[in-house]
Amino acid sequence: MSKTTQCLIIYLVLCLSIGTAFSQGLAPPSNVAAVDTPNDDGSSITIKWDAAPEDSGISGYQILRRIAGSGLEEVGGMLPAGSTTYVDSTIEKGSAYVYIVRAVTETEATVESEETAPVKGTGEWFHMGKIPLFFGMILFSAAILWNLYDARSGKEIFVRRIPGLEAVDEALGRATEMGRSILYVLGLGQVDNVATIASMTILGQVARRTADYETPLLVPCNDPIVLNVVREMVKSSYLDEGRPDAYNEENIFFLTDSQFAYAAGVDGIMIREKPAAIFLQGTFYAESLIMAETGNSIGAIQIAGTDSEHQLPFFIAACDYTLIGEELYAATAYLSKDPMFLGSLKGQDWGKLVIFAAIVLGVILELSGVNWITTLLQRVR
Amino acid sequence: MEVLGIWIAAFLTLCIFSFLYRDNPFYRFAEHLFIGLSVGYSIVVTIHQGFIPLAWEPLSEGVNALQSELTSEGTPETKEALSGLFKIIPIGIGLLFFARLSPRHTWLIRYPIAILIGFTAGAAIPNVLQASIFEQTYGTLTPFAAMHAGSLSTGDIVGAILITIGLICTLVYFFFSVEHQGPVGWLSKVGIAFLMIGFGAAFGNTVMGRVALLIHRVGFLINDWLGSIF
Amino acid sequence: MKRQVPLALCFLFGIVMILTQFSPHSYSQGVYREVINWNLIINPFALILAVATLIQTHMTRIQRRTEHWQYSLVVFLGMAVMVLIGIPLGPQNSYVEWLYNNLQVPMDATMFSLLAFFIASAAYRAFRARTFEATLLLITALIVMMGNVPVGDLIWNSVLSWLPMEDGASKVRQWILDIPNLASRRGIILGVSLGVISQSIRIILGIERSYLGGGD
Amino acid sequence: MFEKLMNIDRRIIFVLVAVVVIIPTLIPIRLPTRVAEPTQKLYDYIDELPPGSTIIMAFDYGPSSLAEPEPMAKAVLQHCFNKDVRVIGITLYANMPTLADKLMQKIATENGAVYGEDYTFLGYRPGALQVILGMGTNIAGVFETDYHGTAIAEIPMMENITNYDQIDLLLDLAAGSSTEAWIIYANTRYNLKIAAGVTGVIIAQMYPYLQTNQLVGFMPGYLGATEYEKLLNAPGDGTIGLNTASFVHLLIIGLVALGNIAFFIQRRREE
Repeated sequence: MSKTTQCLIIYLVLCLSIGTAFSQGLAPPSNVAAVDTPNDDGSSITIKWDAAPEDSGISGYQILRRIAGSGLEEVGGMLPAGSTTYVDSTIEKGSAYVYIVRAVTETEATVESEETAPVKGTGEWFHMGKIPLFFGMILFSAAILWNLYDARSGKEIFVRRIPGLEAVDEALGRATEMGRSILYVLGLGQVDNVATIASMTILGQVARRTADYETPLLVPCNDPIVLNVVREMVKSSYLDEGRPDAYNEENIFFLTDSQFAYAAGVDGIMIREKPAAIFLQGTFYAESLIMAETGNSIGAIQIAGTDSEHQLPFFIAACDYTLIGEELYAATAYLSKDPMFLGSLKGQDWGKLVIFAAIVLGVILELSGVNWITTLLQRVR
Repeated sequence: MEVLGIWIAAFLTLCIFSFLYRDNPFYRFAEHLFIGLSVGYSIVVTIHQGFIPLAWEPLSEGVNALQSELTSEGTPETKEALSGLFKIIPIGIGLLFFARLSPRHTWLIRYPIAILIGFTAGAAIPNVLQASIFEQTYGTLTPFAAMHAGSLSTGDIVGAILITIGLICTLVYFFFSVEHQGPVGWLSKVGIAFLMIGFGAAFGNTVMGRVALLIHRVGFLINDWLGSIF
Repeated sequence: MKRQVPLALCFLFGIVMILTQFSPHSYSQGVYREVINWNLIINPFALILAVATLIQTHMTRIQRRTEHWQYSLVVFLGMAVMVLIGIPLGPQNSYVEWLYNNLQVPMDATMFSLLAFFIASAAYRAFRARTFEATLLLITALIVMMGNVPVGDLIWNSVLSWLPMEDGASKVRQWILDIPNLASRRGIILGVSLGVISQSIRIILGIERSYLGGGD
Repeated sequence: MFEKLMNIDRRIIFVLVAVVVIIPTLIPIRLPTRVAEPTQKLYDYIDELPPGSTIIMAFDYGPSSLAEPEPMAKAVLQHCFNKDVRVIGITLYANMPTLADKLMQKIATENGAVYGEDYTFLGYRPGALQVILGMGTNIAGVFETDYHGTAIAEIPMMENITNYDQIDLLLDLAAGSSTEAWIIYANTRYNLKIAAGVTGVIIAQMYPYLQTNQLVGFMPGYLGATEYEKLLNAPGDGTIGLNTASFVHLLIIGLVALGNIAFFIQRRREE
């Protein structure tokens, strides 16, 4: 082959390839911009460009970058045809980068955009997308603190009627009438458990009434520390009512610390003593329904209360009254008059009110096509 | 060894099932053995998968690195391992848990507990607010945006409205600052109805879960144990 | 020393965890990582508390010769066997695995399978439609139970075949879980979360100190 | 008469339950099942993952509740291995590592998956919150080695993985509140996608998270395992178990109905 022929072939091939590129009207990616990625630690730069028209024949993009004064290098792999952004998280902090977006066709023809202005990655001290969250947090904290302060300064805080609590008198009355005892089960919680504390507060109130009525009060415990606290508590209730003589320490006793054996032990007490009223208040696990079932079978009036969500259905189905979750805390706040409980309860109610308002307002706004509230609540990466 | 294992497992399984007849020494033996073994296993795993990799190894690597650094054989790797020495502070704080064993110094365990509790509380506040309050409220509202756009089927529209009503009424039920009378009383009644349906659903699913546990054990007794005999 | 320092530590770690959630800067993220690391290291030591409490409880039972005190010896036996083999040899050792697979796992699994029996007996003897609420709960439960097992649709399709809906049991179950159940769960989640956040605020600010226990 | 019927020894009911479980275990049957949205969503998500993707599987249950999550784990592992999706196993439960390790090994052997390339088991670290948050910044900072003591850096499939940014999904097999913890801390804080397989007790509380897409999908108990097995066309423990459970369910439904009928008759008489 002569040199001329070779030149001709090379020339033809070149023409052809350039020709294909031009015949498809391959335009360089437009409006290419590189910016420091917002709300990050400064380890990335975001590159954006306009989407090419659908018939452009572009099959993908490549990102090229260079630190001022050095050569071009490719970053990342081939990006799919539809993409319009790329986050380069392989940058070196403090260096300024210049980017080029290169469009690639199926025939491997390429066309490059203009260079962007140099850009550095910088870290932000505050995540701007989290402003609503930040204010939400501050406002809720303020609501809690305000109400705590209010409660501490002796302001009366109203707590609504709680049906399960009102049934206590009914249950005690019945036990007294029948001349039977009352059984109080505190569950398997430890002494620092919120529900156990709540349960002990309710027990304190129950003990005051039993002191008055001279009804025997049985409290089988499964935790030695709880046992000691409960003994002290019941004793002081009897003292407050002026009936220290009616207090019988042996009625508050340690049964066992293992789950099912405890339930079996309580069952035995129920069947032997046939208490007229049974209180199941505190933290319960799977043993809940064993006790509730036996209590039901001896015909006792049963008042349950727990924040163990999984046991609530069984209590509701098998007991006469049930304090559901937060109701137990509200009952404690109401009975103990502890400003900390009362104040938080009120503060949380304010929180619910705000959520309530956000939902009602949000529904109206969304239906009229205004997205203010959802924009506020949406998570920003 | 394997056959022996199956027989022991079957025996212990039956010991525990014997509780169904009534509380008895076999059950109590098995139950207490189980408590002991499982606490023992937790100790073993916590030491081998907790203390050793998280505290002991980085520390001993740090000590070794310090030695080679002092004998001036320091390499970049030993410099990195030296940072393990800083872990002596959290390890020291963790060791304060042993103060539990001495009644006079028990108060010292408050230090590590305070750190763990503060950490948990601090992590909870923003994340729970975002995940459970912001996003759950957001999720209640998004169907209404779709409704405005007209992209929701009748069934979904009814569903979204019911969810909103149910949610609002449930919130009202757990609202304690107002007496539940009049309109508030009505809303809270609807709320309790929704709550009961929710609890009923949990009840039905729990039955499935508990039954599954039994089927699994009976499967073991029949297929693995009796299956190995016949 | 006994109260102020723990309260200060709790406040410090709490505030750092909050602020670092809002600050993506590499310095604050460095602090965040370090705080997590510290807590990862401290946490395993908490096991000492649990073990000490357990040992104390059973020691007391043995010393006082309370009813069934002999079983406390069984607890120690189980623990000693596992610990004496496990700590030197590690949990991957075949003896430890043998004990785990043939003693611990079967007992643990069986213990909870007893509940299937208890649910059945409570179903008969205790779950009563005594009030409107309990009735609603029980009806929902029955529907969900039907929808959960394949036999539910089988019964629906043969008994209620005249209805225009096929596989109704599982469809009704799905609707209950998707709509009313979702609504009430979301209400509970919102309430509980407000409670968690309010408790966390009280803890960090040192208003709630029950974790310090009694004493001065 | 009614008094007597109402007060029958509960052990009679226990015997009934035992019979109803034992007979179908001896003579298994199979009834058709439908697949509901939560499981379908999870299946679709995993099915559409490109080969070479990585998911984390968290075995957050204990031996006490393994009946339900185990068939789910088997089904999803099988699916992943066949789709060439890599699986990293971890657990937040101290009494779980041995079981989880053996389970992964077993399913891997059955499906020809290779340790270190197709799957790995990192084991357990104490402190759920610390582990969840810690892995978000650096997985090797929490798990410097896998369960068997091999350094993470030497495990081929972990080569390009530093934190949750390289993980396509976390599947939490849960018997407690761990799924909520993963959602609140890993999804909210690090945008990690979460899916779950949960025991019966906690099914109902998953639905709010599914609607907000905080959960990609989830398997509800035995039913979920059965559904996933159906989608894979590989009936296993879930399918067998659920069919057996059918009979126990019928018994319990019957007992509730009977108990309540007696209750109403008794109440009417008293009036």
